[in-house]
Amino acid sequence: MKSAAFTRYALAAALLASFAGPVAARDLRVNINADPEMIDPITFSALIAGDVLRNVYQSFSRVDEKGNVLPALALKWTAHPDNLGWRFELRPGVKFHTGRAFGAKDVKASFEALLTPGSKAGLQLQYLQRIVGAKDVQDGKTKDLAGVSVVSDLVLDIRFTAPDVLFPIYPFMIFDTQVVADKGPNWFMQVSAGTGPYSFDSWKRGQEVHLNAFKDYYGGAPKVDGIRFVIVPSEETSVTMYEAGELDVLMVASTDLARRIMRDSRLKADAQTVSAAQITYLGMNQNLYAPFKDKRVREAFCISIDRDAMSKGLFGGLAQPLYGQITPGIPGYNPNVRKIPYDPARAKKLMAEAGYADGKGLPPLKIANLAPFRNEIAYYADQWKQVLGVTVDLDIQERATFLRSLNAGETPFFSWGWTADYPDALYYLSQVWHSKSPFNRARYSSAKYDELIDKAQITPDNAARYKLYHQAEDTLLDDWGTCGIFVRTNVAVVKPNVKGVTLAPMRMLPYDKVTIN
Amino acid sequence: MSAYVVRRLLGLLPVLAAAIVLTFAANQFVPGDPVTVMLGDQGGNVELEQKLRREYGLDRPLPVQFADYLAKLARGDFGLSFRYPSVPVTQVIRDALWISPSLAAAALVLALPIGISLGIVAALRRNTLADTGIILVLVAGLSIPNFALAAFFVWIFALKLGWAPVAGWTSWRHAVLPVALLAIPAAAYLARLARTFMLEVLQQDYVRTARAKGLPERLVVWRHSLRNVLVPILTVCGVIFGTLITGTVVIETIFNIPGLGRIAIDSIFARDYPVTMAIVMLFTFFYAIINFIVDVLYGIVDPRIRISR
Amino acid sequence: MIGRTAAEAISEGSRLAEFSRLFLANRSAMLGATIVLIAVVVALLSSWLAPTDYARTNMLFVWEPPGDDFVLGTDALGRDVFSRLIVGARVSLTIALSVLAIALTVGTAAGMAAAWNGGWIDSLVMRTADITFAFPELIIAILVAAILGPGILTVIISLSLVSWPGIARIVRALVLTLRGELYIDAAIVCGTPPTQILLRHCLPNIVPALIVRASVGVGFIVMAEATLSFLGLGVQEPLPSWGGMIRDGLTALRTDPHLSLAAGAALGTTIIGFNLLGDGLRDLLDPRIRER
Amino acid sequence: MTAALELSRLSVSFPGQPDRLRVIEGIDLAVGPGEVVGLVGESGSGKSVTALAAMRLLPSVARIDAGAVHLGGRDIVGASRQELLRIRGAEIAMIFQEPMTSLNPLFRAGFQIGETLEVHLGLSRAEARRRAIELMRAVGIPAPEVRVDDYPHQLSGGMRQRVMIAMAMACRPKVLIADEPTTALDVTIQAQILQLMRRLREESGMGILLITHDLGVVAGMADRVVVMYAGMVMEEAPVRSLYAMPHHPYSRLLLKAIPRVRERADRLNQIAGTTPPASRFPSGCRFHPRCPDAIDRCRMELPPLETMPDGRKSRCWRTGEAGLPSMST
Amino acid sequence: MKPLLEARALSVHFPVRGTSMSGDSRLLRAVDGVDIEIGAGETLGIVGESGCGKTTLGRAILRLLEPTGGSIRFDGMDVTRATGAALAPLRKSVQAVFQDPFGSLNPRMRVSDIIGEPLRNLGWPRPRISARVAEVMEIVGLPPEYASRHPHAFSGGQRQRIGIARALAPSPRLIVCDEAVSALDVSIQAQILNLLKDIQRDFGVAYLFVSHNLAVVRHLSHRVAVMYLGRIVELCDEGRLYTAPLHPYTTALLSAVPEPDPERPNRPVVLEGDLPSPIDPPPGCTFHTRCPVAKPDCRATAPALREIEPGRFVRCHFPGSFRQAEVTS
Repeated sequence: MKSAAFTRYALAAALLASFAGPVAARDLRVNINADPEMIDPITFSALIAGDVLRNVYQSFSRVDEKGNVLPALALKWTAHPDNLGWRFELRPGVKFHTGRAFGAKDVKASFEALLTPGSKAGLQLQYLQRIVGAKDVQDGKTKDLAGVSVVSDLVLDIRFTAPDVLFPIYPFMIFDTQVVADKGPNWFMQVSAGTGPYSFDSWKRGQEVHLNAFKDYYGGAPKVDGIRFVIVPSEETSVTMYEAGELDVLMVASTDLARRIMRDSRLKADAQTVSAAQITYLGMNQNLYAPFKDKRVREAFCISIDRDAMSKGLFGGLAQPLYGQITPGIPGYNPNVRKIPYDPARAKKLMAEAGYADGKGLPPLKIANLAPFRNEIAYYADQWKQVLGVTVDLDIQERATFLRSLNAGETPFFSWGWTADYPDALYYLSQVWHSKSPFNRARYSSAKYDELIDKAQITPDNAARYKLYHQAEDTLLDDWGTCGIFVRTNVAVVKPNVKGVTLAPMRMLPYDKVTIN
Repeated sequence: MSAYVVRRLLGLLPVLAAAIVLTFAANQFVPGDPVTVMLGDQGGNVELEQKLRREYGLDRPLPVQFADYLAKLARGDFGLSFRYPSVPVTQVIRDALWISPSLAAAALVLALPIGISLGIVAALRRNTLADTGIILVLVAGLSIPNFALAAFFVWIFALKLGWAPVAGWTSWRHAVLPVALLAIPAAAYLARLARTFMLEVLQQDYVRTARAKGLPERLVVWRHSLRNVLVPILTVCGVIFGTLITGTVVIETIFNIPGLGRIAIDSIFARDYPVTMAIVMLFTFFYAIINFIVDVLYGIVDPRIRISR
Repeated sequence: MIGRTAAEAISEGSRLAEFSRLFLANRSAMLGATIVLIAVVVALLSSWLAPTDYARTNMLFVWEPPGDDFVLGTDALGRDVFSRLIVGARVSLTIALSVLAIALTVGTAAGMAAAWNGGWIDSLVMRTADITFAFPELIIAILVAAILGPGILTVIISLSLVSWPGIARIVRALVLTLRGELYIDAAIVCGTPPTQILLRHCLPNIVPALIVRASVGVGFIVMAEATLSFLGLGVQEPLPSWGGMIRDGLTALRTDPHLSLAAGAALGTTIIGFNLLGDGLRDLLDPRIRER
Repeated sequence: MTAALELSRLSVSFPGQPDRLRVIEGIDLAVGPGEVVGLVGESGSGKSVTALAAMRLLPSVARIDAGAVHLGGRDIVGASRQELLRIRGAEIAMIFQEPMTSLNPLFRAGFQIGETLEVHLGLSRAEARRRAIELMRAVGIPAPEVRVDDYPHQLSGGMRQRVMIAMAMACRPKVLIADEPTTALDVTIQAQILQLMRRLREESGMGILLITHDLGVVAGMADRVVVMYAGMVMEEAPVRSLYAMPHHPYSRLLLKAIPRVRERADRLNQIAGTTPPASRFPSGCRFHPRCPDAIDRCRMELPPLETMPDGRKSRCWRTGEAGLPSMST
Repeated sequence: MKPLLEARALSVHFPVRGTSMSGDSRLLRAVDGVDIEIGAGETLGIVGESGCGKTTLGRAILRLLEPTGGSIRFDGMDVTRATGAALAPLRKSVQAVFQDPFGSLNPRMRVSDIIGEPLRNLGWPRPRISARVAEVMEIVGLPPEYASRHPHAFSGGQRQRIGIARALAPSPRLIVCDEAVSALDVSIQAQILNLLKDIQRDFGVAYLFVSHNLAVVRHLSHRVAVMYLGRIVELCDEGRLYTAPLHPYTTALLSAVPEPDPERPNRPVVLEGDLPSPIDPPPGCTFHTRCPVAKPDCRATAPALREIEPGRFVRCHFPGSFRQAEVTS
């Protein structure tokens, strides 16, 4: 009788426990605002996939919260004397999630896999372009990437056709190529082949991506069981989930939500903020809208926006004015960049000089952007109305349409941002404003600017290179080819019992040191 | 009976055929090239773009694309998703398939008894304060946008009272608030219908007959009147189910439920048109099926249709 | 018998007077009519009623709480919420009435043509309606809105597209019923041409049903517009829409609840108003439940 | 001998503008056991309201303002709900004009008959069904074992009315109120139903209140006739004497206005004017605006329903006068 | 002399789409090979029970229905399939008065517009229409001030007068009256019947008078056709038909009409059973299932409509074998 009762009690307790969930070691629950498109380390491109994959795959180096470059898979790297190559000394004792030991040949194999003909790899492919023989592999002429030589198990030599001084900080994702051979093209859904602190476990579309802690991680096994990236497209829902204890970390995507969090004393106490590695600028295509050919018009539009008021007002302090095209904290930033004043009087004067007093004579103008940023452009438009007397309609576009037209250089006027993929100012300057860059969406073209950037690309010395950056930046700004407007502040909210979560300018650092009390 | 069922089933075909043609056509007019979406920020990569176009068959003439689409459809193959590169549509929606219809069905099952009893009570108390009160509540239930009500419910029931989880889809408890929210307007609508029908039925001669027979009010209302209210209500169940299925779009988004409704929105916004097409077709299919079931049930409930002379 | 007596009693006075009396006696219908009237007046006079420009941003007064300067506070851009709410009424009602006008015109024409001619026209109209019905309305509206891109015109087009088949069905059913009326037979017999019969005999007799349907339909359209705006497919910034305001305010629901509550209340009340009015009119105009 | 059903001074009103409308006023009427009383009148005369009032089945907006309804000697105007439930269907039953709409379309004919027995006699469902079959046989439904499971729409109009009658007869009521029982039927079917009712009356000895506008039906069925006009009883008389010599001008004119199938008159005698609605009942005698015999007194004073020496009753100031215009053809 | 209207072998068949789940479609022969003619100024009565096709016949002649077979000639002109302009003479000269006085007038039109509608269709100028409307209103006994009112303000009899005025407005030569007085009270019915007679006398208009009421038909008609299951079973002048019917159905029908005369003894019911469905008519003589004198022949072969005496047509193998005397005694 007694034992029966006890059994029943035990059963009930067990049931209760299973509903209550484990208390001690458990998963870290983080929100992501959409499904990652792909959890393939080769093809990934979007930020969300990056958030997940950074915990699974690693590169030679990594970045800390201050933007400092730290060794990761490589312990040390030295440039070849002719500046046309690098030698990497890799970290010993690193294991793949598959159990194999990591070595120099794996790096080479990963590069070769990225270069396979028909590869869908994106930026990573771009980063490999200067390696000797990359073109041949891409064209299918050979499978051997000539420019990469395995010196020993842990030493690697890479040769370039042109100097690439930033190569060691590129965020590659080195993986165990063995599994690609074994498991076929969809291998990444079945196994985890990285070296990071967490291994890929499962992806339930629309629900979550789950990572397991990697016990053999060279930096020490993580203190949590794993990470549960809960897919929550609705921001309101994500906050409520955080408040209800269904999330440990709340990644904040929109300005509105960030502001709301900073106004809520309980949430604010848990919040981490850091200035983002993301520029926001005005794109003024001089070919598509004739008045933009007039520098005075470009300047007038730029100085009509009150960057301080906007940072304080619209962003509630969760942004700072951006004057140049490099965000603070990114190597190469120029703290002395000339400030853009808010000068309505001058703006009016400039417009009048250009023949558009009070906006008269200007052809109709629309400023394009995506729906989440409608508040920003609504503010600009109202400023231009108030200051310049110019009516600028808002053109909120659907994402695909917007991107297509942006990439094709068909959008005359827009506001857009650019997020750094690696910590160097060159990322902004070369990708967004170099006339040859596919991402030069305003189709700005300046021979002088291009020349300075080209030169910077092959200048190994940081100080000298930064100087070139500043000259190029000044050239761009003096020409009013664009104007920076603001730098967002990244916000994340972390439960007080969770330690070791670090928000950095380039989003969340890997969760390898996380503990939950 | 079976001939009737077959005839009704055949009647579904043109609707489904139209669904196929319309979804295909609609997606041709959608701005924003899916390949551009897939490329994202890599817009400049011409080679990759061409490769994707080839892989997805977007480089072929439209009629060929359509023929190919039909051929694949016949094999239950909806093609590849655009948003999740190289992933078959069937895989994207497989797990989500039954979530929306289940939510809608649960909401309907919940709404039917509540709505009908409310409506009948209001009808029996016509023009009293109780009736006016019920009507006001019903109209409010129909008038408050679901997304606003959802925010309120989450705040009260999930945050303040902790009765249900905020969002997600791992246990039955996650269905509580969504189903309740879906059921509210449905119940309100049903109640209004039930009230109208009941008022009508109460004026019927056969109700007078039942009273003249000396039947107690209980039997007059719940036997003679209710059945006659249920028959017309049954016919609108199909329409209500359709609205509920549509309602899942918003509810699933708010409650983070990985059902077809949310995938539909996600895929419309992501220009994932193979997935959109598949979902619209599935919704149409569900709707058609439920209407078919309603028709058959109608035949069973109403003897005037059931018995062949 | 009794119904007849009542009908005769009703025929005593003028119909309009009787209708007004019954309407005034119907508490909920009066409440609905009052709400609708207020909404319409606010919409018509929005330019005068709004204290400030709905689009005027002010970075010095962002997310101000309700107070003396701003009755309902300000939004993320420092715009006056009260002004936006008032202009939102205009936007919502303009959209709703445009959609109604289009749906009623198209639906009535199609329904009448289908009912009177039968045959292939009937099949065409009704199968089209069937198909639109088979698709979930909102999904279609969302799809169309996504295709056309956000904006007032988009909302009007997409909602009209899903609204007309319902009207067409009702009109068809009503005209089919009317075809059985003896006065239609009488009109045919005395040589009245079909278009005249439809316009002079049928249309006036289906107008009450259409009014009922329309007043309930407005509620649906206002709600659908809000949902589209909620999903970001509705009215374009800086034009305010209640749905958009609710969405924008939801993020701050607990810190600044007035943002979405004001718009939510305006939206909910308006829809309630139209629904109550529709219900009341249905009670009075729909002969099926008119007696007793 | 007490009447099976007796209405005395019964008045019923409905809501109206600005005051309530007195639809029937001071109705006196008695049905003896085994007697058929015909209640005739044109539309709006209040005969159906009278019938419903006798059953206490008036819609909720209607009100019995005065008078009594005696059923088996007991006044049911003040009866409780429970009492009424016991009485209706058991002691007093009713059949209606439209046999199609009066039967619930969703229940089988036999069930609807048996239901009364279940409720009043506490019979089991099976027993009730057996009795229903018997009853259906008794009202002349062929193959009742099969028809018992038919739904109303499967039955013809005549069969439906037979089912209604079977239902009414189920508990052997003392009084049957038949409200236009054959109006919706074809003449040949009407003849069958009337014959059935005659037979049942003889077999069961129940009193029947036969409400109709058809003077022909009354002539062949009723023992006594009550003529109503504008909510009031105008005349009451045994059937033969009424048809032979109507006292009230209204009865007289009515009888002369009917086209006959057996002879062709060149012109029918018509009654001028129209039947007034309840809201416009005239002062004085309610028939005076249409009455060729009306004198000033008729316009001012309402004549009482006077009992003649021969036991007949008439509501007319000029009853008994000879040579009135209404008497000429 | 040519008849005004002549229908030959007129048939109206409806496909009956499965009311049931079986979904097979059959033919409802509502009117099946009917021959009638109406002379100028003459009234042809059509009587029969519900479902006999009398209303369908009237509607086919009005071309509200498309005849499936046979022909209709009006004034010598074939209008069986005429449409549009070819139908115009028919529309001008053939008008209709319908049963329901509450349904045949558009509630949203003024009386003047209702009566003027046929004239407007003829393209009359407005003043002429007003004059004619006033004229016909006077003829039917409506005060001119009623012209601006809506139908709801009128009683049933007045509405029917409006309907008659509308039919009369274009000075038609034939008016089809479909149960034109069936919904009216006896006192009003007499007024309308007299009015119809007066109109015929004064304007020489012919009537096709469709009714289930044998007495009313007799009162108004010169010749009468009796219909049963879509066919004419007997057709002759009113006098012979009503006094000495030859078809057993006519005899039975007449005997079933309740006479408002208690002195006449109750007649036993002659017709047992229900009307067969016109979808599935019995073989042979369609009446044999209910005929009291049916012989085996009747089951086997369908009798033709024969002219037994001049102007007297009967569809029976044994005409006159069932006499009224057998029923009444």
